[in-house]
Amino acid sequence: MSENVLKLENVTMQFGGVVAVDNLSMEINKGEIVALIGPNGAGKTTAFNTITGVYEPTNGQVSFLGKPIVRNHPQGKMKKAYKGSDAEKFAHEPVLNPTPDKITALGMARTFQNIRLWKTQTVFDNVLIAKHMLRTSNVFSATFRLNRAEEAKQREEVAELLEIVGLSDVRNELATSLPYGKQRRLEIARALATQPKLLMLDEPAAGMNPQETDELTAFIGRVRKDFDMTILLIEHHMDLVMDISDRIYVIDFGKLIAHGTPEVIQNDQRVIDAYLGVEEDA
Amino acid sequence: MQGLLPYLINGVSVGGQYALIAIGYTLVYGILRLINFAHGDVFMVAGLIMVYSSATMPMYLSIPLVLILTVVLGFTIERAAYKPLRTAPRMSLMISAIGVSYLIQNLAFYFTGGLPQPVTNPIPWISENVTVFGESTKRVTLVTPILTALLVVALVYFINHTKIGMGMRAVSKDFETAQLMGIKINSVISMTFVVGSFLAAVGAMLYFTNYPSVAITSGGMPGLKAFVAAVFGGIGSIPGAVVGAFLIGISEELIKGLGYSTFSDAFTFALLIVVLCVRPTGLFGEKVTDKV
Amino acid sequence: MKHMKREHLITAAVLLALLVGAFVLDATLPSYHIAIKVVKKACVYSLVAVSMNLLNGFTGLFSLGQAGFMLLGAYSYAVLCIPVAKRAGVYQYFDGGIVQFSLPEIFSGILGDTVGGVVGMLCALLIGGLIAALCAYLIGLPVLRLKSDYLAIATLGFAEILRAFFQWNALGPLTNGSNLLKNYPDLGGAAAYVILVGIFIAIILLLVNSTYGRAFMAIRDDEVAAEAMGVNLAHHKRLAFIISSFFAGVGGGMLAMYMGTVQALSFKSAMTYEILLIVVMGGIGSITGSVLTSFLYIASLEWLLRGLDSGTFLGISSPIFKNGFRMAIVSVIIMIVVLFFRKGIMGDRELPDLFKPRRKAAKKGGDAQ
Amino acid sequence: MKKLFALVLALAMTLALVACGGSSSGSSGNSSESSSAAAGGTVKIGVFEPQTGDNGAGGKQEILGMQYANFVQPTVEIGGQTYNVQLEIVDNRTTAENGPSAAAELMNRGVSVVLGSYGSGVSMAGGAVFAEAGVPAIGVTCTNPQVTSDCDVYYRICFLDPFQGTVLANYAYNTLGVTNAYTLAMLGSDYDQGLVHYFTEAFQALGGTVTNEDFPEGSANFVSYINNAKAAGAGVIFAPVSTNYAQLIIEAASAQGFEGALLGSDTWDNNMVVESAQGKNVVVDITTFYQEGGNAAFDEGIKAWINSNADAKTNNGGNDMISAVTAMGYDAYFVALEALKAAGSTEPAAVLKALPGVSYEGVSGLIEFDEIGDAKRDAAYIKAANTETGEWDFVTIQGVN
Repeated sequence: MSENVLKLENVTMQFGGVVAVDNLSMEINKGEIVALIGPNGAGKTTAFNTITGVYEPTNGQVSFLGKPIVRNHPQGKMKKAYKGSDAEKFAHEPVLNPTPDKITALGMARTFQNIRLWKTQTVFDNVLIAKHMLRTSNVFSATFRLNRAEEAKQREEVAELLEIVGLSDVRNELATSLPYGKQRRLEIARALATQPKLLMLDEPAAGMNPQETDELTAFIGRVRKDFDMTILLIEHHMDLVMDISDRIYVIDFGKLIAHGTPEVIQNDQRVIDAYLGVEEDA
Repeated sequence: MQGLLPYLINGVSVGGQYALIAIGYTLVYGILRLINFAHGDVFMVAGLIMVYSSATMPMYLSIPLVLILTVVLGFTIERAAYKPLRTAPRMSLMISAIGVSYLIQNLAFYFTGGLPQPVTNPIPWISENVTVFGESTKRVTLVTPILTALLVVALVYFINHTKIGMGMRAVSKDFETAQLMGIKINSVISMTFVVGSFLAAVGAMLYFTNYPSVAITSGGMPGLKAFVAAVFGGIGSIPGAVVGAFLIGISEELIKGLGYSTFSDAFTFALLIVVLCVRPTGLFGEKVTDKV
Repeated sequence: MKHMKREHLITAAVLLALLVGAFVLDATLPSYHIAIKVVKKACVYSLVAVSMNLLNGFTGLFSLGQAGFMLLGAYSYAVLCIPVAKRAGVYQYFDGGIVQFSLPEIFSGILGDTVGGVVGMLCALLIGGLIAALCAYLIGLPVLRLKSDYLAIATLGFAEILRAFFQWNALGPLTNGSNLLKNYPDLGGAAAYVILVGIFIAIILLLVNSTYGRAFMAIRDDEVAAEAMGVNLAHHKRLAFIISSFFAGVGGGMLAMYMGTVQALSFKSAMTYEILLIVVMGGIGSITGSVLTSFLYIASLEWLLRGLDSGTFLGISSPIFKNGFRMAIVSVIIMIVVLFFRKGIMGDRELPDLFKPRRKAAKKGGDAQ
Repeated sequence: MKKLFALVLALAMTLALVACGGSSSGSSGNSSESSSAAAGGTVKIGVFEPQTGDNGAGGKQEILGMQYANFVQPTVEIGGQTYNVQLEIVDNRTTAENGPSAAAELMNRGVSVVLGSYGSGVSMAGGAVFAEAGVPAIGVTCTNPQVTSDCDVYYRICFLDPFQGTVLANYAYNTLGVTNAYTLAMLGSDYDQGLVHYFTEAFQALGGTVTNEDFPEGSANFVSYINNAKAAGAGVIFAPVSTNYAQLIIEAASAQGFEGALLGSDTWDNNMVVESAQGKNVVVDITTFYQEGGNAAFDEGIKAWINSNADAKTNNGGNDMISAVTAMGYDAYFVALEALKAAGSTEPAAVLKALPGVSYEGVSGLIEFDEIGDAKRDAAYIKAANTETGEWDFVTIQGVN
C-alpha cells in the first residue's frame, strides 16, 4: 500500500436543513488519479470546498499526508439541527478551520469549475502570482528589490512551467484573451506553480469539445508523470474520467454510493440508476 | 440630566425624521446593493424647493409641487447616473453616487449663492408651539413620528400587496432571476427611487418646518445618520430602518443630555462600526452568502 | 534591466524635465507665486491620491478613511515641529501644550541648522505616517473583514470619530482642541515637494511591481482565486491598508506643511470624496493617472478656472460666471467621466505605456456596455 | 445610443439650470470698470474673503461693504495722480486649507494691499503668504489675537476675542445680573472656542459659574442643548456660533421656552439671525462693531445701492438691512485708501510702511493701530433683537470696565 495523501472521514456539510455532503469518507494515495463523480447537485463541489477550506464542514475530519488539517463537529445551533451521523466522533477533538490559503500552503492546489483567472494580469503574471506563496522575502525587501535572487528564480521557474504546459508563446497576453482550452490549462499551470503535492481539478473539461477534452486528458496524464503528481478530480466527461482515473468515488445526494476502479463503477447498478434517474447535460 | 422626558420627545422626533430618509437608503440598497450617497442631497433639494415654492405660491400648490419635483429628481438621478452603470462593478456605482452628491451640492451652491435659504413660510399649524406634559415644543415634533408610522404602514402594504411591490421584493431577492421571470427591472428600480424620494420630500418638509433655514450642507448629516440607522436596523429591511432610526435619534439626544455632546456624532459612527463588525446584517437584516 | 527600452528612456526624460521645471519655477518666481503653490498642493494631492489608489485601485478595497489618516499625519507633523518658543502662542488656551520639544530644533542642535531642520521635518513626516499606519493596523483588524460598501462606510465613520477626538478640548494640550496649529516650518519650494513626493510615489510604484503588489492585484481581480493560490487575504489586505495609510499620513503631514496651519475641521469626508474622484478620473489602477489628475484638478480649481467664479473667463464676461460656477462645472465634468469614460484619463496604463510603439489599435477609452 | 441620450440629457439639464441661474442673477456689478477715465492707472486692492463654506454668508456681506465703498469712492489720489481702484475678489472657501492658494492668487494679480478675511483661521493661513510677499493685509472681522501677533504684515480694524468675550461676560454679569451661564460652541471652530474661552475666563473672574458644551458640525437639532441649559439653571446662553447655527439655536430656544437671554457675538449681527427671532419669545443680545443708524448718510447710501443691485441684495440675504460686517468692510476699504495715499505709491512695501500711521474716522468709529497692528478699540456696541419688528435695537456701548 502506497502513501496516503488525502483522507476524508465522515465529512458532512449541512446548510440550514440541507445536507449537501453526507458522511463522506474517502482516501487518495500518492501518485493516484482519483475522480469524484456524481449527477448534478450531488455535492461534489461542496466536498471540494470543504477540503480546501472555503467552507467549514459541519462534521468530520480531513487529513493531509497523515495530519488532520480540517476538523469540526456539530456545535451551537447546529447541534440540534444536525441531520448527519457520527456527531460524537470528533466532539472531543479540537476544531481545525484553516483559511484556504493555509491549506494551499500545506501543498494542495485547486482549479475552479468556472474559471477564476486574474483578469487584468498576463499569462505569465497569473502563474507568477501563485509563486507569491513560496516567497521568503517580506514586504520591505520585496519593495526595495532586496529579493532579486528569489524573484529571478521564481521568474525562471514560471518560464519553465509555461514551457512545459505549452503556454510560452502567449506568456505576455492577457489571461482572459486566451481561448477557453488554454485558460483551463493556465489555471492548472497556476495551481502547479504553488508546488502542490495534491492537485485538485474541479471539472477541468467543462464546456470543452471532444478534441479539447482529448488534449486535456493527455495533458493531465503528462502532469501526473512530469510532476509525479497526485490528482483528485471532479468531472462529468465520462470518457475522460474512465480514461485516466485509477479509482472513482461516486456520490449522489451527498452520499457515497459506490467506489472502485473504472471497470467496477461502469458496471455498478446504483451508479447507473443514479445517472439514469437524472438527465445528464454536461 | 434633569427630566428624561424632553430628551425622549426630541429623540423620537429626530428619529422620525431620520426614519423617513433611512427608508430611502434601505429601499435602494435592498434592490441595487448601492449606498445612494446622493439621497441626503435629494432631501436637501426638497427643502430648497419647499423654501422657494412656499414663498411664491399657496400651501395647497407648494406641497404637491415639492413632492412632484423631488420625485422627478430622484427618478432622473437613477436614470442618468445609475442606469448606465447597471452592469458595472458595484464600486463604479458607488463612485457615481458620490459624484452625484458632489454635483447636487455644487449646483445647489451655485443657485443659492452659498447662503442658507430662510424658511419664510413654514407650513402652518404644525410649526406652532404646543405644550406636552409641561414641556414646550413644536407641534411638528409630535406629528413627525405619527406621520412616519402611517407612511411606513402604507409602504409595507404597498410592498406586500401590490404588483410592483412584489416586483420590488423579487428584484431584491435575485436581480437576474427576477429579470428572467419577466419583471420589468427598470420600472421597478425607478419605482424604488420614486418612493424613496417621495418619503425624503415628506421628511424634508417636516424637518425644515422645525428649522429656520435650508443650507446646502443640511442634507449631509441627516443623510449620513439615516444611513447609519438603515445599517443598524439591517439594510434592506424597512421595519429595521425605522426602528434603527428611532433608536439612533433617541440615543443621540440622550447622549447630549448626559453631557457628552462632543461625541454625539462620533457615537453614531462608533455604533455603526460595532454593528458592522459584530452583526453586519443589523437587527433585522437577512444573511446573504456568496457562491464560490 | 540590462537594456533600457525606448519608452523607459522617454519616461525618464519626462520625469527629469518635470524636476528641472520645478527648479526653474523656484528660481524664477517668488515663493508666494500661485504656480508654486499649485505645484506644492498638487504634489501633496498626488501622493494622497496614489496612496488611495494603492488601496482602492490596486487592492480593490473601497476605503473612505483617507481624510482621517491624513489628519493623523498632519497633526503629528505640526505637533512635532512647532518651535518651542512659539508653543505658548499657538497653544494659547492650553498653557503652551504638553509637547515641549521640536524635532527640527533637536536635529538642528546635532546636525546644524539647514540639514538638521530638514532631517527633523522628514522625521516628523515619517512619524506621522507611522502613527497613521499604527491606527490602520488597529482598526484594520475588525474593519477589513467587511465587504466593499460596508468597508467604505465603516472607514468613513472611523475618520469622523477621529476628527471628533482631535477637536475634543480634553486633548487640547496635545491637539490644541478646535484651534489652529501653526508656526511650524515648511520644507521648501516646489522642487523640494516634487523630489519628496517623487520618492514616495516611486516607493509605491516599486511596491506595486513587487511580488506583494501582484498579490494585491490578484486580490482585487479575484479574491477567492487569490486565497486558493495561497495569498493570505487578511494579512495582505491589512498590509495594503497599513501601507496606504502610512502614505496618506505622510501626505497629510505634507498638506500641513503646505497649508501653514492645521485644523481638524479641514479633514472632512468631503476631502476624501475629492481625492476619490481624482483617483477615479485618473483611472483606477493607474499611478500616472492619479498624479496627472491631481495636477490638472488642483491647477484648474485653484488657478486656471477661478475666472469662472469672478465674472470673466478667457476674456468672456458673462453673468453666469458667478460664485460657485467653477465647482459646478468641475462636478459636471466629473460626472461625465464617471459615467462615460469609466476608465478615466489613463485607464490602467502608466507613463511608459504612452510611449510604447503601438502594436495594435489603441484600447478604447470608455468601455461601452 | 442610450448612453448618448443620457449624456445629452445631463448636459441639457445642466445648461438649463445654468441658464436659469444666469438670468436671475442679473449683471454683477464691478463698479470700478465704469469710471476708467482716471489718469494714473489702476491700483488693485485684494479682497480675501470666503464666499463659500460656513462663513460664505458673512464673507459676502463684508464684500458688499467694500464694493459699496468702491462705488462711492472709485478713485484714489496717490502721489499726485488719480488711480482707479479695482477690487480683486478671491474666494478662500472659509477653510484654512484653501487659504494659501487663494492668497497666492491675490499676489498673482498684483494687489497693493489685501482686505479680509471674515474668519481668523483662514486669515492666519493666508497671512503666511502675505508675509512672504510683503503685502500688507487689513483684517476686517478676524478677531483672534494670533492673526496680528504672529504676522508682521497683518493689521486689523476690529476688536479682539479677549475684548469681546470680556465685554459679553461683563454685560451678562453686571447688566443682566446673571450668575450662571451656559456656553455652546461648535466643535472644531477656533472662533467659537476662543470666544467661549475668554468669556468663561472673564465670567468666572466676576464670580459666576459657567457650563461649557460643544456641538458637532452639521448639527441641526439644538433642543437637547437648550434643555441642558435649562437643567443647568443658566440665566444666559452664550453661543458665539456662525449665522446658520445662531438661527437654529434661536428657534430651539423659542420652542423649548428658554426664559433667559441668548448672547451672541459679532457673527450674530446678521439680518437672517434677527429675522429668525421675529415673532418669537426670546431675548437675544449681541455685541457688534457697528449699529445701523450710527451714520445716517452711510446707511441711506448703501441701502439705495443694495436696492438698486439685485446681486448685492441676494448676497445680503434678500433685504437691505445693514450688518456690522458690511460697515466694517466699508471702513476697511477706506483705511486701505488712506494707507495708499500716505504711502504715495502703489508698492506694497510702501503701503506696509504707511499703514501703522493711518488714522481714519470710519462709520464704525475711529480706527488707529497699536504696535501689534490691532485697532485701538475700547468699546463694543450691544444690540438686542426686537422680536416684533425683526430688527436690531441699540442697547448700549459697553467697554471692558
